[in-house]
Amino acid sequence: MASLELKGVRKSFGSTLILEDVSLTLDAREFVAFLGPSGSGKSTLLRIIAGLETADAGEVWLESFRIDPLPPGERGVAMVFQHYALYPHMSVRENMAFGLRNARVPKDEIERRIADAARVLEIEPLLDRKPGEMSGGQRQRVAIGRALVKEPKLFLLDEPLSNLDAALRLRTRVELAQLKQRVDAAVIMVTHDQAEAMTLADRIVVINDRTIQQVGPPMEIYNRPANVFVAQFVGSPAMTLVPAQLAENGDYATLKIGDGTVVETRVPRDRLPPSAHFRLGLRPEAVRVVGSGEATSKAKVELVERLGERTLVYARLGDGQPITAEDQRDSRLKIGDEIALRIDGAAAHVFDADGAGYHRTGA
Amino acid sequence: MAADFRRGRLTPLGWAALVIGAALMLAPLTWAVLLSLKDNAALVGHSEAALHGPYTLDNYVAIFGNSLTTRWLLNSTIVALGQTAGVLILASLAGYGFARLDFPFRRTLFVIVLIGLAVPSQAVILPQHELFAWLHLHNSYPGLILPGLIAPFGVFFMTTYMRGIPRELDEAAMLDGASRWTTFWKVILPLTVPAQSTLAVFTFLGAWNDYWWPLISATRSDMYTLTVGLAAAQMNYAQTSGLGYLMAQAVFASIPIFIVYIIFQKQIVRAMAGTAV
Amino acid sequence: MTSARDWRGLLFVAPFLLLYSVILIFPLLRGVWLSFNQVDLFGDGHFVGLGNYARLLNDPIFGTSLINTFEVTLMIVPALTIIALGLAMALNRGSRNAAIFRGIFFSSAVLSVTIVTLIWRFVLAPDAGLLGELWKAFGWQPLPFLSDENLVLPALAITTIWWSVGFPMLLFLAGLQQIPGDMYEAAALDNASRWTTFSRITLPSLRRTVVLVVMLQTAAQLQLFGQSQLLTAGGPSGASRTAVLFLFETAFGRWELGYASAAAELLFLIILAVTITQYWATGRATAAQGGR
Amino acid sequence: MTKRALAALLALLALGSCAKSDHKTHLYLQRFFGECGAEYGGTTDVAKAEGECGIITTLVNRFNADNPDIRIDVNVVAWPGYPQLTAQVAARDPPDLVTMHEGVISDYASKGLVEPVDDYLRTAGISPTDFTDAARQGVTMYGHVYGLPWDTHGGLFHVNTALFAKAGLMRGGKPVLPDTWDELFAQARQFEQRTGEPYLIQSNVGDPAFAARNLYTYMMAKGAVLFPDRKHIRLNTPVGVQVAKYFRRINAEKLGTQNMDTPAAIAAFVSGRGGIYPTGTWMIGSFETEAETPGRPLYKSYAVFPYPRLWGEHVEYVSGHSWVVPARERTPQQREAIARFFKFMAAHNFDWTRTGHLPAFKAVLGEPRFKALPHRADIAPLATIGRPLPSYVLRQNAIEGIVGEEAAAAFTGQKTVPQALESAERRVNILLAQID
Repeated sequence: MASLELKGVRKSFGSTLILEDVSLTLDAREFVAFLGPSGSGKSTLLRIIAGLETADAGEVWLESFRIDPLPPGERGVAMVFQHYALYPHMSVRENMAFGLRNARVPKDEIERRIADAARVLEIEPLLDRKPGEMSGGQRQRVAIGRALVKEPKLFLLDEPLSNLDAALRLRTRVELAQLKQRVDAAVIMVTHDQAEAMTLADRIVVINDRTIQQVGPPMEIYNRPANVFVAQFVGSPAMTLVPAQLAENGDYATLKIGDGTVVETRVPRDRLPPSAHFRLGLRPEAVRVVGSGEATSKAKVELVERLGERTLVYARLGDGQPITAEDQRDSRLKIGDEIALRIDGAAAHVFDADGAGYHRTGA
Repeated sequence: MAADFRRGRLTPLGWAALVIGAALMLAPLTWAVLLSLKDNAALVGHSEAALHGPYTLDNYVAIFGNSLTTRWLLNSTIVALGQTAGVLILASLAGYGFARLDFPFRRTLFVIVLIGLAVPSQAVILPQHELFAWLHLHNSYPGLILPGLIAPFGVFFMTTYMRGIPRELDEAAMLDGASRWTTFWKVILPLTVPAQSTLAVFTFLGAWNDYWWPLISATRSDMYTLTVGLAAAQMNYAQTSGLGYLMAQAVFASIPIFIVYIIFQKQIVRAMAGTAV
Repeated sequence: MTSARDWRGLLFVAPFLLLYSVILIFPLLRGVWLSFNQVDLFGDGHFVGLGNYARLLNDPIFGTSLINTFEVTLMIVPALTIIALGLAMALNRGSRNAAIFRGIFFSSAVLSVTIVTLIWRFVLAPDAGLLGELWKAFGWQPLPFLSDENLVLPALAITTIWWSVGFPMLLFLAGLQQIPGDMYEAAALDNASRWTTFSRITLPSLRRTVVLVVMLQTAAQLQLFGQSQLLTAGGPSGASRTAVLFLFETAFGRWELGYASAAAELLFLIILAVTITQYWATGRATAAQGGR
Repeated sequence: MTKRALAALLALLALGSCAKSDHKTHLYLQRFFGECGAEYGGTTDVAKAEGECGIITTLVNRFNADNPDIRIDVNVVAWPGYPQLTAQVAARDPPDLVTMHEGVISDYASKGLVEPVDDYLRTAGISPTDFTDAARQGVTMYGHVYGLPWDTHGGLFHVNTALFAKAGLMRGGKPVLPDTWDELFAQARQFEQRTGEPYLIQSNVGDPAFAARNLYTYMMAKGAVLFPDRKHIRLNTPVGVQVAKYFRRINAEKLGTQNMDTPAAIAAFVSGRGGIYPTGTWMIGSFETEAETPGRPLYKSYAVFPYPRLWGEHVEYVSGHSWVVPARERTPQQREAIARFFKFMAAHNFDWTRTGHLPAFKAVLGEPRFKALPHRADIAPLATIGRPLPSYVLRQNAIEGIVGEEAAAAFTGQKTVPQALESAERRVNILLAQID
């Protein structure tokens, strides 16, 4: 059974269009991340689902009920706000009980649910404290707890990790992953951090420029970006895009880039539109620093980024085209070095003039 | 109140000036207390007699013996409390409406309220008097309280304050299934306590010290507030029981508000800090 | 729908707006209408257009009362602002003594105008007053504060300053508390003198508070009434009759409701104009400084 | 917390609004004469009370005690109480009985704001022919009687005879008062030189009645018509200018006290710091008490006379207090109670004359106990030389305020004499022109 279904949702503020004809279906118990830069409309979409904004057109269905005419409290959704939005004058216990009391849940039931949630989230000692007396991480967990006790059909998380420091963020990421296992509900998380989305989500919905760019499991988004935007937004560092000419006929597209390097891709040639001008998409792992024997191209090092498990090399090809390559972890390169690169055509992506992406078959 | 010593120490000259200033502040009050402790006859033509004994509490005894002063005190208290409660309620409701809800003509209505900030009382007091006569509200507590409830400043103040409360809280409450009223009552209102206390202090002191409206509305001595009652007493001074008694009345009438002031001094100062935002 | 754009929002503002229209807007409009009529408190009047206003402009008593009002406002507001600022700066510290002094300087503000005038009558009166007794103790002739046309307005001003120094002082204290301490630390590191610190840091930071205090006090003092009515009854010979006292006498002593209403409207316009001018002038000055 | 406070507040409100739940007929009496509940609030012994405030307070107490079915609630207002009464009438909530100066009655009567009291008088068995002539004239207008007259009062010279003796101004145990303006100045200078104290004690501050009384009285003496018609006053005449100049001279030559308001002037006289205090009949009782108290500066040193004739005819501006009944709906019980109050007050007119005021009833003038009161023989002429202001001129109280303010300015030198009189005339005429 489908969990959430969006049908042709459209929203504008005044004359500014925010969302254009968004449709989406979530599976039961699915964890979906809305990923996009700020201003992309992803938060607005979340708020439409929550009922905090009204769509100008379109429908929102949750488990076979149309919920867009309902007020937020009756939709069966719970939300964890970016700044947690805990009621400062209420204790943790009262914060969690507030929504249940409004829903007229019996007292002992409220007690039970709070106790359960507190145990799961390990916030039992905090129950009688006020939000002002807690750390950011504790507040975060209380906010999750407040959503949890409502036993909603859908969890909405608005940038849940953005207010935490790096260490806490990793830990909370783990907790969110565990939460997903425990709850019998779908989860939507809004984030602008692609790593978060990749780690946690079953599927990622990449949103930009008023509309959904691509929907798919993390690796599919990574491996088969639907367009230039997705290709560059997902993955770190961003994919290098190099202008290229379609070189020769064959089953697979072979492209020639500015410094004369010819790259044989595994993208079926017949899928490409009839044009000679494309862009070649190369992730760093597709460009390796090699000995001169294996090299396909030459480049000059501009910056070396040592990440420990691998080394990223930012360089320029002969014609001045910037490119990002990967070297072994113990790379000894330094700025100004002349290096040999090997471009792995099998891992290359092709984008047409409109930005649409084409990928190797299979994999 | 943490970083207080940021401007260095006060020079001895500064302290001296402060002490003199404080003496100037206190001298009239002390003088009034001394006069109130003297026998009326001893003061006739010789008020300097107040500077030395013998002192007596007779004037205070007389106030309790037979006088409307206590009644006026009660009236002032009722009016001041009533106005304070009313302003808090009305201003909070309206502030929430203007800060958070969207309804037809909201901006226009808010501007109309802001215009009220500039209307001085005397521009409306004569027609108000006429109106209250028509409503048969003079010489009544509602008649004394109602005009004070028109506090555009209160509405403006609460609106500004509530706008400063994160909207996420309202949204969280909406998702928690709270009605507009529950959101207002259980979530937003408790967060405005600092603003409420500021507004309460202003309103209470304003109501307590209001003079013109009670002067023309409360025309029966059992409905006088302290301000009006004491005004009648001092303008009758030539024919009244005497200087000492008059001062005893004034001192007696000031004691409750001084007590309130001493108890709430910290809150008042803090409340003022809240206003200067 | 879930969006709040509906009539229910009106329910929250309705109680206030209802009272507001009945008790303020209606009387305001009614007052404007009355001011165009020659009408006494008990009779039906007749429309005279701008007649009342023309009469007011030619009424030397009203003119004098306006001049008195401006004079006393000019005596009070600058002095009050400077004294309050000085007190606030001296008392902006955490010591117990400072707290006691703050309490003393605010204490008079809780008194009602009748008590203030009652007390001050017996401070100022040459025959039974504290000042009179002091003067006599030094062998001087007591100054007739309440009966000399040149002393009576200063007497009202002194009484008013004594009465109302508390509120502005607290406002300034609140403003001072909001100046970040590091600004003073930076100034101290730069070896700034006390005066430089005051004129370059304290005063600019308090700009908004100063404007607020001056505007509030000006509007309040232009409406000065109780002190003048109770302490001097506007005398001697109208030398301390303020505009509001004129209005009161006209309405309730002479029954001239229409004429009094015209005076009220004129005063309303004057206060509005003064307030707006102050706001506009300070706003421009701030903009010129590139401030907030 | 909040709820409990609210509940308490509501309870208080309820308490306040249903305070009167006995079965008495309530009358609401509003008066000036001051508040002295502390001293006299509990007593009904009229004979022992002193001063206006004491006597009126005990009289009302006595009435309440004598009439258990009636309860008079008293509202004391600041003198003269007319702004307040106006506010009450405008609020359609006036009292049942009000003290009013006779000159003011016509303001309210002309608008039907006070009732004719003919019926009450008839019920009380009082005939207008019982009133003295001055009193009857003061309360009769438009063919009706509009109030129960209560006294006739006017200005008197209260004299400190001890100082007069020191100044050599006593002849045959009586103080010598001047016959002409020149004598006035000569005696004043002599007084000042010999005693070191001022001749006149004056309340020129906050007391417009003082200056107005002086101006009116000595203009009337020269036959000046103050009000030629109901729309005009005439002050800026040679006579008016001359009177004002004389008073200006008193101040310029420092023959009188300066900068005193009424309380200060009273205190000065009581303390023996001046020869003559020209003020009203109402102070006789209080000063007599001082004169009878050993050890006081005024002990056995007090005498009182009408304003002396200084030129022209010996006349004096007088007024009177009366009780009026503002128009409003009343129950028959209340009407009856008002009649009983009138009867009571008429019967006790003598007690009121102990304040120094002259009685409003002819019969009292002839009573031995009245004649036995101190100084009454000396002030009796006031009854014949007294001249009220014409009742066809409205707003006499506001007019007195304006005239007094301007006259005081002329007397003290704040304005030149013609300036002040011209200004007073213009202001009064504008005021009168506004009345329909």
